[in-house]
Amino acid sequence: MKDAVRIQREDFSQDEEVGALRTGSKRMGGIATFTGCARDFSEGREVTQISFDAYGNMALAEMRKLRVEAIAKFELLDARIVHRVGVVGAGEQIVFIAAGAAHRAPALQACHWLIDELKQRVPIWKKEITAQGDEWVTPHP
Amino acid sequence: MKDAVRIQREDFSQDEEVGALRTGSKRMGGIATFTGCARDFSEGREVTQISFDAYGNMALAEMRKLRVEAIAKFELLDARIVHRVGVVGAGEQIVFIAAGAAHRAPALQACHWLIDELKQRVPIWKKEITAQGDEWVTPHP
Amino acid sequence: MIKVLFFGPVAERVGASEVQVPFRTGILLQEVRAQLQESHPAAFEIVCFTAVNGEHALDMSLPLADHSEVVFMSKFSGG
Amino acid sequence: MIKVLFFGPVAERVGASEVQVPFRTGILLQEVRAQLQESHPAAFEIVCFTAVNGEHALDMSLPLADHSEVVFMSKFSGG
Repeated sequence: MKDAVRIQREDFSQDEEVGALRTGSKRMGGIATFTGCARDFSEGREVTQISFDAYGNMALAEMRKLRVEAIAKFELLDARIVHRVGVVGAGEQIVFIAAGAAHRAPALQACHWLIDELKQRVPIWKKEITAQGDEWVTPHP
Repeated sequence: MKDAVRIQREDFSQDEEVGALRTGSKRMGGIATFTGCARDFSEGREVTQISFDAYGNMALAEMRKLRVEAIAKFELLDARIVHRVGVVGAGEQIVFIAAGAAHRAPALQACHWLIDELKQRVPIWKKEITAQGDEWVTPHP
Repeated sequence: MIKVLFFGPVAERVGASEVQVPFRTGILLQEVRAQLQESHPAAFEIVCFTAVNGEHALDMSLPLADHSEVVFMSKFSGG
Repeated sequence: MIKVLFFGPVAERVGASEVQVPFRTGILLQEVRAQLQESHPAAFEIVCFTAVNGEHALDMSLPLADHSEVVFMSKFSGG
């Protein structure tokens, strides 16, 4: 089975990730997921691709910490985090978060917390590639 | 492509549902999903299966209304709702909700709202099948 | 005829998923309910919602048309 | 030697993803930073975070060991 926390160039499958999440426990009543996708439009410009750069070791370590923190904070039965790097086309998947708990509220809350924290804490940078040129994205706090 | 709102006996695929959701728009930056599963344990008893009864026509109509309401309320680009009926084994999937929006917060909020409202408003009933006998579930408000 | 449907725990307590109530001009929803409640008191203990032709009915003084579909439902537990 | 890494927009402004800074006993993180900032002021305008050996470093007076890995990073924009 693939690691619960990964940084990879290739796309991922929700079925595979949710399947892996569910193998951990039959007491999982609720599974929440979040998938971030590359939008084809950003601040008035048409985006054809997004390119990602990551401080790989630290990014993976931070994602692993996030998973452990979320499991403790929301009493999850399991959680998974996958982030792609390299070049991703418009409309393609970028990031995947899954949280499984006995009940729905903690699963949904954990999923929201994880994607918010990931954006704050994981050293990954995106560059939008447009017909008018490339631009590194400046996050809006 | 399958309907965005369905009641069915057979299992569903997250990949297929999220794929169908994403065909609608490349401006979808965030997709949140919720999957409800049959837990093998409930109020101290081991549950082997869950059996569902539904007022099919009204349940489908209510689920369609929920989808339309959620799309308007959270400015979603699309949403899907699938609920299984018949007999579902412990650990199997029961219900699936997906919400896609330009940004992550409305997608996640809509997903939470949809599953909460579905439980309140859709005429479906579950019976837990245990070694000690069967019991219709009484919802805790 | 008025078709009355039961589902889940209500159907179990009634011992049937469908009964027919004879139609007469001006028959009210509350009369159908009262008649069935008398013969199936345990079932109606858990009835919380009523639907007429697939729509929630809150007003029990609603007059019913012939061939109406009436459903007496307990609290939902789907999802 | 101290290995200094740059990623994303900082790497673009520096024009490199890695530079080496000679190690001397007692060298502080802030000295490495000051030296690089002088040669790459535009890059350091957007630096918000510093990591030493894969951990966030908040104290710029941290003395560095030989072969340390230092990273000056702009705000993250993953996800």
